[in-house]
Amino acid sequence: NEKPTIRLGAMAAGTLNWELAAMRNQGLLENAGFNVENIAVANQQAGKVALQAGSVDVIVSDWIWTSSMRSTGTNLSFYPFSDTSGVLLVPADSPIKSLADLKGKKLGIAGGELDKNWLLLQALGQQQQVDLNAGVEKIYGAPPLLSQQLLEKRVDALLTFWQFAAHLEAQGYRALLTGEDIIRQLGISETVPSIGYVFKQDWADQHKTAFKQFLGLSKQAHDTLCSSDTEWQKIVPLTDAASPKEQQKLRERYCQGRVEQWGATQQSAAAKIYAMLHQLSNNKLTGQSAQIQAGTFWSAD
Amino acid sequence: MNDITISIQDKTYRSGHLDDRQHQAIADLQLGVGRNEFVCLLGPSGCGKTTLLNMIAGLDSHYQGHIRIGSQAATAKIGYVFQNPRLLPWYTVRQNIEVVFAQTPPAALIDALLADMQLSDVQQVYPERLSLGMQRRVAIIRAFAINPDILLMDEPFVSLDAPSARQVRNLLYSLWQQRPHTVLFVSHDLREAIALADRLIFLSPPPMRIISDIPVNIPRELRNDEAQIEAFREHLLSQHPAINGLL
Amino acid sequence: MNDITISIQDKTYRSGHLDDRQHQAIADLQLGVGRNEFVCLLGPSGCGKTTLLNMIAGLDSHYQGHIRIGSQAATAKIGYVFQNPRLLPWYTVRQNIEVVFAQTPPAALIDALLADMQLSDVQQVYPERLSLGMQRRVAIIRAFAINPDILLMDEPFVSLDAPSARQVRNLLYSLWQQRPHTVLFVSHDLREAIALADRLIFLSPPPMRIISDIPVNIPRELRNDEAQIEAFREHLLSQHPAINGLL
Amino acid sequence: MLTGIFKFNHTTITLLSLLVLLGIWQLAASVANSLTLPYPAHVAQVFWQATQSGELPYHLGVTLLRLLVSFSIAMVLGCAIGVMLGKNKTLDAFFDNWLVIFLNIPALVTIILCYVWFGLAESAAILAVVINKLPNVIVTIREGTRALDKDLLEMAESYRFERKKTFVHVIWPQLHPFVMAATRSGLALIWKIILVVELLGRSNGMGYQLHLFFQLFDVASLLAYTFAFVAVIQLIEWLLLRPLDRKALRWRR
Amino acid sequence: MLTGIFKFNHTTITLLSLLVLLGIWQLAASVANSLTLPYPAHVAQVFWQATQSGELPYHLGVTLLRLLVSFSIAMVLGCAIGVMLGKNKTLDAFFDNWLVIFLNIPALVTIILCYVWFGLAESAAILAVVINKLPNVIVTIREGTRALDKDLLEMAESYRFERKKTFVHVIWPQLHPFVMAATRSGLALIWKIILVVELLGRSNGMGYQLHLFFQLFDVASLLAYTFAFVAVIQLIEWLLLRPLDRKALRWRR
Ligand SMILES: Nc1ncnc2c1ncn2[C@@H]1O[C@H](COP(=O)(O)OP(=O)(O)OP(=O)(O)O)[C@@H](O)[C@H]1O
Ligand SMILES: Nc1ncnc2c1ncn2[C@@H]1O[C@H](COP(=O)(O)OP(=O)(O)OP(=O)(O)O)[C@@H](O)[C@H]1O
Ligand SMILES: [Mg+2]
Ligand SMILES: [Mg+2]
Repeated sequence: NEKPTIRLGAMAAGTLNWELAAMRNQGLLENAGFNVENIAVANQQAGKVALQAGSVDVIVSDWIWTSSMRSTGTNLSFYPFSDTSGVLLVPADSPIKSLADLKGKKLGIAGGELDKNWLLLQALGQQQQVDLNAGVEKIYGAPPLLSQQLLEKRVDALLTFWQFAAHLEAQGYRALLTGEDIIRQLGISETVPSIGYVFKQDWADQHKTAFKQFLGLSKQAHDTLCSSDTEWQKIVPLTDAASPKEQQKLRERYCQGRVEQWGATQQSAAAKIYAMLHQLSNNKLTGQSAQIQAGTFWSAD
Repeated sequence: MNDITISIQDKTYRSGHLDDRQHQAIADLQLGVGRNEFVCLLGPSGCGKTTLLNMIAGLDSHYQGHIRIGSQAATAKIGYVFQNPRLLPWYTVRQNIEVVFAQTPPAALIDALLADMQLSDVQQVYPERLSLGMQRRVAIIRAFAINPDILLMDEPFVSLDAPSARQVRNLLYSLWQQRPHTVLFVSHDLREAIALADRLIFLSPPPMRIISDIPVNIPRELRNDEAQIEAFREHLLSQHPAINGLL
Repeated sequence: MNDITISIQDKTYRSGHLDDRQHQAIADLQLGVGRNEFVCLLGPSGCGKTTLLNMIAGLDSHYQGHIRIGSQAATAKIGYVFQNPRLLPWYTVRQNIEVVFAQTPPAALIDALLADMQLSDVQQVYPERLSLGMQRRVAIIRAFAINPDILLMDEPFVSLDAPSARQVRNLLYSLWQQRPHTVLFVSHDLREAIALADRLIFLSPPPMRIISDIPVNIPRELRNDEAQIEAFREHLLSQHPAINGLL
Repeated sequence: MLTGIFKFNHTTITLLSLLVLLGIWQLAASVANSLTLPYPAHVAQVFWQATQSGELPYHLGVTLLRLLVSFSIAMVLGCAIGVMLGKNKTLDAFFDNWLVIFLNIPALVTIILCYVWFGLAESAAILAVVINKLPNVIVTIREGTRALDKDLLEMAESYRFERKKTFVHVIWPQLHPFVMAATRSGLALIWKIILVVELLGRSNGMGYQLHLFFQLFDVASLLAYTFAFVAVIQLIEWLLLRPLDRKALRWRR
Repeated sequence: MLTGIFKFNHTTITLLSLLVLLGIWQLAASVANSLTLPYPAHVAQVFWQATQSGELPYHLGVTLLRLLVSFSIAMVLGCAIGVMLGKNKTLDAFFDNWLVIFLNIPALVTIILCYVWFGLAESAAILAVVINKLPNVIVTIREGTRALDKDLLEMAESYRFERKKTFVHVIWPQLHPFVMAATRSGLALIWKIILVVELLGRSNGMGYQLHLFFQLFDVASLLAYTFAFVAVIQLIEWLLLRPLDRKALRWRR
């Protein structure tokens, strides 16, 4: 019988694209029980459109969106892909050392007002009696523009996605806090994945064997990229890194983001975060539902 | 047998959009024009002559009453020389004439007409580069060339110098004799009207009515004689006091 | 003392963009018009009369030669009655007249002129809703109203019925007598020209030259007498064989 | 009488057309039966909530203000330059290439450059919109200027109208259809650009907001906000453009 | 002679204007001295590399093909509908609101809906572009139709021109300036929309590519690709639109 085809909506510079290349390089796909079709998408939104339009089967996105789509009746499901999360950056010589120092400063926020890390950062601020929402001058914008603004000193600090952060860190910018730090300081000790594969649940259930095999191979590719320098070198051109330092930084963050554990504890931590975000975003990010939707996390069993 | 039967109870212009000015241009006009008759309309400026021609040409149907055109009805070919030339500025003189033909334009006829009107030299020129009198002549050729069943002419000979006007009048007349057709003709020039028409229709200021309907009984062969025309004119003025104020 | 001194060596139209047709409209024309003289230009259609008026009005400066206007030069007020009315369609009759004034328009004068031309009723009407003859009258009022130093008129009385034309001629004449100014006047109607002008200038077909320059020596008070006009006309035709072909 | 019927008809027809559109939408929604095409009622409800919360009015207001400012600047400048280029062949030959270039630089590029050079500020946003809209206005008005009636211009010249007078009384009324075309399609274009401008570097406005909804794939809110904007434009059309049209075209027979 | 000078001047002026623009750019780049405004030479070099690698020609070709198809469809449909609405007051009253609505639905919304309903297919992309461009063409052509010369239409009617003949010989030449305006600003608009369309649902084309450069903040490549497109449009302008203009306006004095 025919091998099923998994259509992936991967961004050209995204880590999924790295892993696919690594899988090909290592010949993992040749004997697999499925075919992979890679459909390039330009950005996150394009991926979401493609999934909705039924033109791809799997994209990379987050579980909050998955849950909110489920709550409106679209049966999407999520499986973790990476723990790597956003970073709050300041220039190396910046006087900003803590959240309190952000007061009155210009803060660039790449994800916009509903950015998960920004919401959690505000919660952390509340814990420390700092009203970030009112106390800092927020500047929302497209990530590349905001990087530029930081370089030109038009903003004092920047909360941005990890790949953009890696470029800046390689140029000497200092990470004040990462997404994981924020969660930990908020009292949640488990590491919760930030992004993952998102797909229609029906599709995953129908193609369970193939998809599970794909997930395994993906993890394997991830591991070899971190363990084997030769394998890493092969995919370097895909990273668009300008300098070896930057490559280094990207690889470091990428490997730190390996999903180590994914079980009931992590899922209940996610539920806690969800509840927090629900309240923080005033329902906007999560939709009406106060609880994470059952079935949001796809179980491979 | 009438070729054109006109019976209009009321033609009132209503001004557009905002203002509500009304203007009754024609009230109760009855007029029959025989087949191949050559009729001249005379009346004060603004009395409604153009309005009437437009209605006959089928350009304006917002009136009460009816206009019947012969037996051929809608198929009658109408040649209309408008009061202004109305040439298509993006076509040359020749194209402007050729464009009104549904079938292949008759090259020989057009050549002849252009030569008669002294426009052969400018047939490849665009209208905006012609003098107004030349444009008018093109418009006249356009109307003649289609061999119309009904020829409507709204002051066609103004802007023409005396010799040209004479020549065009002769041309019109000879075309009409070669191939008779019904002609309705607006003029302010009584001499011209007498020289050409079978009938003179004098019209009143608006609302337009017919004041007098006078047959011209000078034999066709004497129409070139200025004295005859003058005599008829004198006779007219003395016999019809009603039209005296119009002349 | 001349008010307008015209000395043109060459006026050639070059057709635009693509085709290279050239047309020499005027070749070597010398003409002086005295202050407050009333001059009539007569010539065949297409000979270049409009071209000449445009050049005098300063609308066309692509020619070789020069045109000098009196002592006032550029400040001379020019009233121009174009061959077509050229009213602004988005303004009413009255607005069309008022718009040409740099200062406050003289309401009383405009009222009087409108009344004289029988247009008082339609002063709030837009030009497209007027007959062509009415539009022409508006254009004439516009030129009269500014009390021009030089009045250029390109066949102003066509499309007017005989009584209206007579009335406008009388009006023009009385305005000219009240406040003398230079008038250049194009006409195809020799009788009209004789009745009005101090001088008749007969022009040749293009390239335009002056064929004859004939003073009209009928006293002003006899100009209303048709017989006098006819007599002059007969005399003209017999005395000047050169212009015979033009009439 | 005729006009009477016409006026009556006009309102009826307008209502009818809106009803038909709504009907089509309702039908399509029930056929699609997917969240990507929500029912009209659902959108109306979202609209109502967003209005009550004050959120929609706020963002709409911000965007409209930007629209107003940049539209005015673009129209005034565009008309002036367009008329100039239409009348002066040499200037036109000189600036024609610039025009083609600026017309076709992607909004993205101008927006980025404006933001990069002038910071993520309000003035940069407005400048970006103006740069994007201006060439369009110029091109349209230039086309209109080229089509001006020579006869009327000569009339103005012979009666010694000064420049300003000629413009007001002779040129402007003839440009009216072109200005209207530039206005109608211009409002739409600016709106399209403003969305990108706000998306890339503003922290409020419809573009910013629509982007959020897009991230969440919240089509109902997308449509609710869209229709709020469309309603405003429709109002502008009814209260401003339509009467202006009527007034300006009163003279046509 | 005059035309001779003019022709000579025209080419010189064109070259001069491009040189001046280049000069300004060079100056600005040396003043800014930042990667956000690269030197012309640098952009040229990037352009050359991208051309040699075949990448630029490929994406440009793909985009141009989409542009050609959607532009043709939008223009033909738009002219037809525009003339219809301009001539028929009842139809106009009915569709006017639709027009305002479709004119102002953000490109984003139509694009999403097209993709979601018809899949990420080429046809959906083109449909999305057409939907965005069509109302613009309609509005412009409708304005042109309203301004048609009644005298000439009456002439055509009295000489019994059929519909098609009237359209070809009387209406179309009068619409020319409006069609030109719609074409010039339309190419630019479609280009703007196509960028979004490709960004959201295509894996190739200039829009996809420009977004990648934006992510990397590679302004030189952004500009290189932009100028490749502008050059194509400039070619269209010189080889197609300009001669068309000249031919169509030959008759003007
Ligand atoms: N479209 C219109 N709207 C309103 N009134 C009009 C319209 N067209 C003509 N009129 C009026 O109808 C009357 C008759 O006009 P028409 O053009 O038929 O006159 P005419 O006899 O041809 O005059 P002329 O000899 O000056 O050409 C005029 O008083 C004019 O004001
Ligand atoms: N813009 C132009 N381009 C080229 N040729 C022109 C232009 N305007 C006029 N002509 C030519 O110049 C000649 C004179 O034209 P003009 O309009 O001056 O004649 P006119 O004496 O006023 O004639 P009419 O009595 O018919 O009005 C004509 O042969 C015409 O073809
Ligand atoms: Mg008339
Ligand atoms: Mg003339």
